[in-house]
Amino acid sequence: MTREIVLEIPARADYLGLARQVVAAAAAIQPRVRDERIEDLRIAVSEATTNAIEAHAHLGSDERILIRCNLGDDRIDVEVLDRGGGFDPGEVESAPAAEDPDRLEWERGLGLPLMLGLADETSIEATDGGTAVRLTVFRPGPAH
Amino acid sequence: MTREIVLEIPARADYLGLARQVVAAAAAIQPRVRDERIEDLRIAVSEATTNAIEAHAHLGSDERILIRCNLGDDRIDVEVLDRGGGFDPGEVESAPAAEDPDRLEWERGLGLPLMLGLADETSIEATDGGTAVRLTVFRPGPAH
Amino acid sequence: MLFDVQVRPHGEWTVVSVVGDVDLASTPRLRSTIAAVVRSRSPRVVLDFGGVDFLDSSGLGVLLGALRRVRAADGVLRVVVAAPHVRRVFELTGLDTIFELYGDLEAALVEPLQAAPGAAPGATSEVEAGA
Amino acid sequence: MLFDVQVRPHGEWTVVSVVGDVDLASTPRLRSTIAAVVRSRSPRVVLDFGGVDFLDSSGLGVLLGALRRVRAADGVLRVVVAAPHVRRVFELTGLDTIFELYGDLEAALVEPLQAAPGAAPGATSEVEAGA
Ligand SMILES: Nc1ncnc2c1ncn2[C@@H]1O[C@H](COP(=O)(O)OP(=O)(O)O)[C@@H](O)[C@H]1O
Ligand SMILES: Nc1ncnc2c1ncn2[C@@H]1O[C@H](COP(=O)(O)OP(=O)(O)O)[C@@H](O)[C@H]1O
Repeated sequence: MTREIVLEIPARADYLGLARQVVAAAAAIQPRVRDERIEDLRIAVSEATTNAIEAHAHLGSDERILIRCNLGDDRIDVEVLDRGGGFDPGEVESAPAAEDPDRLEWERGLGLPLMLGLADETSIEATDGGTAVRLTVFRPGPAH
Repeated sequence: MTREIVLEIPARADYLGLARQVVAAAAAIQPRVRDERIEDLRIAVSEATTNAIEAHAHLGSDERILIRCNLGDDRIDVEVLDRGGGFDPGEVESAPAAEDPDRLEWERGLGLPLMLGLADETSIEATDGGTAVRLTVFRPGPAH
Repeated sequence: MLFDVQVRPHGEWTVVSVVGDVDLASTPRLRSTIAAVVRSRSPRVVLDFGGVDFLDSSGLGVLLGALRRVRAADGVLRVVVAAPHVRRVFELTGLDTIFELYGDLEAALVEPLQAAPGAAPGATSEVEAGA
Repeated sequence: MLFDVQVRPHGEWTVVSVVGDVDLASTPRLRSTIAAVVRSRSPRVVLDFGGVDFLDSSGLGVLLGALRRVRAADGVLRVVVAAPHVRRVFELTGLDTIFELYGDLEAALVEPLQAAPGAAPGATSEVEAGA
């Protein structure tokens, strides 16, 4: 029996809180996932959803954002799918290092580093038709 | 811009809490909806989802349940869609009255009366291919 | 989802305390706990739903079954309900007239037992002795 | 979703208290509140995120902008962070080395001002006077 939860929300910032609640509630259905890891996933998914919302706003698109949560035996995968214009993750300029005096000029560009830091695995597939970000958190068990 | 939220969950009782959380969180995005009405909607949707889960279990179906929340300006509509065997709402036997000594023999049949009592409007469309229950709560405003 | 049920004796009563959401996911455990209590202990039971934030029709069904078992054992069942939306579910189904509902555990435990139907006032202690 | 921001003076400090979730939905309000504080009041600001349960990269962006404004006004910005997962967001982005983070409001208000970079120990009061 599949244990997938799918959520579709309007591409608007006021739905971010809902997306976070769903991810946290979905992850809590699985025992064995520690609260801190649910917290990590919640933040990472919120970042991915924020980017999706901004990508739609950029195109003036009315379409909704899709969030799929897959509760596996040893992992939780969350996919955030948008129909924005896509981007090249390799081309994203990163902010100056924290010690750099210019650091304060950069208010953006922290979302992707956060996702990478919070999730156990992050994969990004972007095309002109949209972007799929997959965030994975492993459940602790004999193998971890 | 559409303000529809769609949730798809496995047809299993452990996902009921998630469905309730989504409905409550969705309704809270709209201001002007009083907490008691959100509570009413939360219970009504949980009842409809319970019936949907049981209908799938009855058929041994693996398919998921769809819950659509529509946040209108003056109303919130929640539709619960299943692919169970359907039923005839007019044919459902109702429990004996509370004063009837046989009342205690009836442990079931309270879901539909609850939905009808809690939602401002309830509509049920059932076919052999499944059932759609639509529950509406009006938002207070000049017209209400 | 949060759900827990605890059983403890309190004088002549057995208190069954429930915390969390009572729905299709949790009613199997609630049903079997209550059945075990009625089988093995005093049929004077207080179901404390003071910590319950959600109760649906499947929970009401369990309560009806519990009342049937308790009555069959000549016992008493009292139900503690705190949240207004939990009480509302009893009211909308007319079950507030069937169950003895209390606002808190204290009230449920101190209220004297009612006379049996038809018994004269003052017969209470006799009924108690006969239970 | 819960979000609220309140501004109040406290001695030489202005305390900006935030409650709720800081994300793309709430940062516009947070940004303009902070900008108004820096423009019109003392550039000694404590941002109290003790009541914040969620902070994302857009919130960090607002904080970076706030620090820039406060520094341009020769002021001081302190940030109170309580929840471990909120602190974690600072650490993962390296921003815990840029911001003066405190565990509670009390600590942020009592800590003496630091000497300006390069100033000799003991120069603190001079720096304060010049601010
Ligand atoms: N889903 C997406 N669709 C299109 N572009 C994206 C998406 N996600 C990220 N990007 C691009 O990558 C950049 C960096 O993203 P991020 O690190 O989250 O920081 P920020 O969103 O604050 O700019 C964004 O500015 C955007 O140009
Ligand atoms: N979505 C549905 N699909 C099929 N049958 C349904 C559905 N909803 C309700 N029913 C039928 O109506 C009956 C009464 O439902 P309800 O009042 O909720 O009580 P209960 O579920 O406790 O029996 C159910 O037993 C079932 O036979």
